[in-house]
Amino acid sequence: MSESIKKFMFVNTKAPYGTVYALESLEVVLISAAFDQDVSLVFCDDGVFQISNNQNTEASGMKNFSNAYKALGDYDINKLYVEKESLEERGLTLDNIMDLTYEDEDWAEKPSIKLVTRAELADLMDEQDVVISS
Amino acid sequence: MSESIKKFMFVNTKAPYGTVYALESLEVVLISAAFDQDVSLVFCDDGVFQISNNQNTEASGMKNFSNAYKALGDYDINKLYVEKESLEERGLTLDNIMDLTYEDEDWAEKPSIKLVTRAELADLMDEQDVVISS
Amino acid sequence: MKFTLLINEGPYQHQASDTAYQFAKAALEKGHEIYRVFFYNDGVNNATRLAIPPQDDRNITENWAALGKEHELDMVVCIAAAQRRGMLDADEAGRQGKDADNIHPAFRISGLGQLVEGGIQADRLLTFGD
Amino acid sequence: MKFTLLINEGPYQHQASDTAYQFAKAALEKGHEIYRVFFYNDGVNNATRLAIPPQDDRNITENWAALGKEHELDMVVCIAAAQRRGMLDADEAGRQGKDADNIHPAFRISGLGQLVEGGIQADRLLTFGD
Amino acid sequence: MAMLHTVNKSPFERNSLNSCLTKSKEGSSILLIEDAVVGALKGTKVADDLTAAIANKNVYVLGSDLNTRGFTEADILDGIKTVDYAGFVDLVAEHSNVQSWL
Amino acid sequence: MAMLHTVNKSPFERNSLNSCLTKSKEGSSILLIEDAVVGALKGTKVADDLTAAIANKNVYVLGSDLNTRGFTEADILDGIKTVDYAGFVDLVAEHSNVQSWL
Repeated sequence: MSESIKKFMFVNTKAPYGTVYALESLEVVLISAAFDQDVSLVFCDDGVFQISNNQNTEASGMKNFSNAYKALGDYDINKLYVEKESLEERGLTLDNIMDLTYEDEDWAEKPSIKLVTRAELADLMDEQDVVISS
Repeated sequence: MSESIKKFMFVNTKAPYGTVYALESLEVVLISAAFDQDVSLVFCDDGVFQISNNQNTEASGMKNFSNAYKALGDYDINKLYVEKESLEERGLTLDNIMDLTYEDEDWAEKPSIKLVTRAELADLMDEQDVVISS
Repeated sequence: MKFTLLINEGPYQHQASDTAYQFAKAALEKGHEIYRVFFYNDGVNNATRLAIPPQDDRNITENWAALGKEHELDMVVCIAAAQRRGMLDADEAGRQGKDADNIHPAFRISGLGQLVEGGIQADRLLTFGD
Repeated sequence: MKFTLLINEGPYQHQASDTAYQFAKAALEKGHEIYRVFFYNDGVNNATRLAIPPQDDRNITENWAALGKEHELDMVVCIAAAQRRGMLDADEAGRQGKDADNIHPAFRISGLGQLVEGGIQADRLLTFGD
Repeated sequence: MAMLHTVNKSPFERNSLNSCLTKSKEGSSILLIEDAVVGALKGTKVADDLTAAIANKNVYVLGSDLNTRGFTEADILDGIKTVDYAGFVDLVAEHSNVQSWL
Repeated sequence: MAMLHTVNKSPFERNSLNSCLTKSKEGSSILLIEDAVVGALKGTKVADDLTAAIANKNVYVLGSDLNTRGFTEADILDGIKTVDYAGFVDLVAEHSNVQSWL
C-alpha cells in the first residue's frame, strides 16, 4: 500500500444525545489525529446540533461531551464544514454554533468552522478517499 | 385491579427485516392471545410492508416470519387495521397485502383485515387502554 | 397510579433507557408506583453486569440496579429477546450449556407474558424506544 | 481489491450486520480481500459467544465466526465501545475484576486506531449502520 | 380524557412527528422528548406544522432535553409549554392513555 | 471515477434518501439497500424524486432486499437497475469511493 496521506471525512448527520453516534464518532476523529491523515469533519442535517452552543446536560443526566469539540484544534483538526442549508432549515445561524478555533503556524487564532453550501459540500465529499458517516 | 378486559392495540409503523421490531412485536401479539384481552393490530406508515404478499428471504438470509401473521386468526386475533393513506402513499393497494382471515363462530371464513382512513384510525387509537407502538 | 415501563433499546446507543430511568425516578418521587420495568428488543442489553463505562459517564445498569433496590422494582428481561442477543443468567447458562453468564442480579429473566400482564395490571403502559 | 468493513449495529435489531456479512461473502467469492471487519457502536454486540437464537433463525455471530475462520478474517471489536456495553474477553475481565467474559474467540479486542488504519490500508471502507 | 402522545425523534430526520400530528385528535396532547425537542425551535421548516398543531392540541417539550441540546424556552415557538420530568409524569397521569410514536 | 452512495432506510420513514439525493453529484450512483428498497416502488409519493434522480444519476436497488419485502423488478420504477450482492461488490469496486447515508 502507498504511504501517501489519505483524505478522511467524518460526516455527522445526527443530533447528539438521542443516539450515541455523535459521541462515538468524535472518539474516532480524535484517534485519527495520531495517523497524520488529511482529516475533515462535516456537520449537516441534524449533525449541526452536535456543535450548538450552551449544551447543558445537568437535568437529563447525559454525559456532556461538547467541550471535546474545542480540543479538535489542538489536534490539528481544523477543517470543520457546516452546511448552510441545514442551519437555515432548522432556524439556526452561525451564532448558535460553538466558536471553534485553532492556532496556525504563527500562533494566530483562526476559525475552524467553514460555512459551505450543499453544492460545495457535494464537491468536498466527492474528493475524499474515506468517508465515515453517522 | 379490575378483572375487566382491556383494549390492547399494537401499532406497527416500521418496515420488516431492516429492523427487528416487526418480528418481535408479532411475538408479543401471539403471547397476548393467552390473556383473553381485546387485542387489535394496526399497520400504518411503513408498517404496511410487514404484511405484503410474496415475501421471499432466500437470497438475503433473513428469517421469513410472514407466515406467522396467517396464524393470528387461529388465536382469535382478527382485528387488523390497515391505514388507507399509508397504502396510497406507497403505491400499494389491498392486492399487495396478504389475505388474512379467521373463522367466525359458524366456521365461516371472514377477512381479518379492515381498511381504515387516518381519521378512523385516530378514533380507534383514542379508545384503547394500552397502545404498544414500534 | 401504577405504571409499567417498556424499554426497547440498549444502553448508550439510544437515549431510551436514560429517559425511562429519569421518568421512573420522577414518578416514584411523586408517590406513584412502578408496577414493572420490562426490557425488550435490544433493551435486554441494559441488564449486563459486565459493562465498564468511562469514569466520567453515567453507569446505566448500576443506576437501574440502585433504583430497583431502593424501591423494590420488578425489572424483567424478556427471555426470548435475551437469548437472541447473548444475555443469560446462571440458570439459563447451565441449561443451555454456555460457559458464562452476564445478567446483573437486580434483573430477572422471564417471558413476554410479563409484559402483557404488566399492561393489564398497570394504569398506564409507557414505551421507550428508538 | 482490499475492503475494510465498519459495522455499527448489533445483531438482529438491525439488518446492518447481515448486510455486511452477505457483502463480505460475495466480495470474497469474487476474489477480493477483506482487510478488516471493525465492530463499533452497538456493532460490538455481534461478538458475543453467549447468544442462543431460535433454531429456525440464522446465528449471526456463528456466521461471522465461520466466515472469519475460512478466510482468516481480522475481526476487531472496539475496546471502548465494548467496555461501555459489557463485551469483554478473558484478559479484559481479569484486568477489570469482572467475574465473566463473553467474547467469541473468532474476534479480537483492540483500539479505535485499528479502524483508522483499516481505512488507510484498504482501497475502500464501507460503513453498515442504522 | 384525551390522549398523550410522545415523539422522540427529530422531525428533520424522521417522519414520526408528522405521523403523530396527522393521527392524533383535536384536544389531545403531544410531548416532544429526546431529539424531537429540536422540532419546537422557532423559524424551522416544520414551524408551520407545529403552529397549526398548537391551535387545537396541547404541545409540550421536555425542558431537560432542550437544555441538553443547547436551547432554552426562549428559543421555542410561542404556545409550546416546557415541562420537567415531574411534569412529564403528571401529563401521563392526567391523560387517558399514552402512545409513543416511534 | 464517480462516487457510490448507499441508502438503507425507507424514504417514508427517514430523511436520508433526500439527503443523499440533494448532496450527491451528477453522474454518481445510488444503491438502495435494506428498508430503502421500498423507495424504488412505482407510484409512491417519492417516485417523482427518484425519477428526477434517474435523469442524471445511476440508481440501483439490491434485489434480495426487494424480494425479502415482497417485491420484484416488475414493481420498481423504470430506469432503476436491480443488482445482487455480487453486483453490490462490483459497484463498490468500480466507483472511486463509497458513502453510506445513515
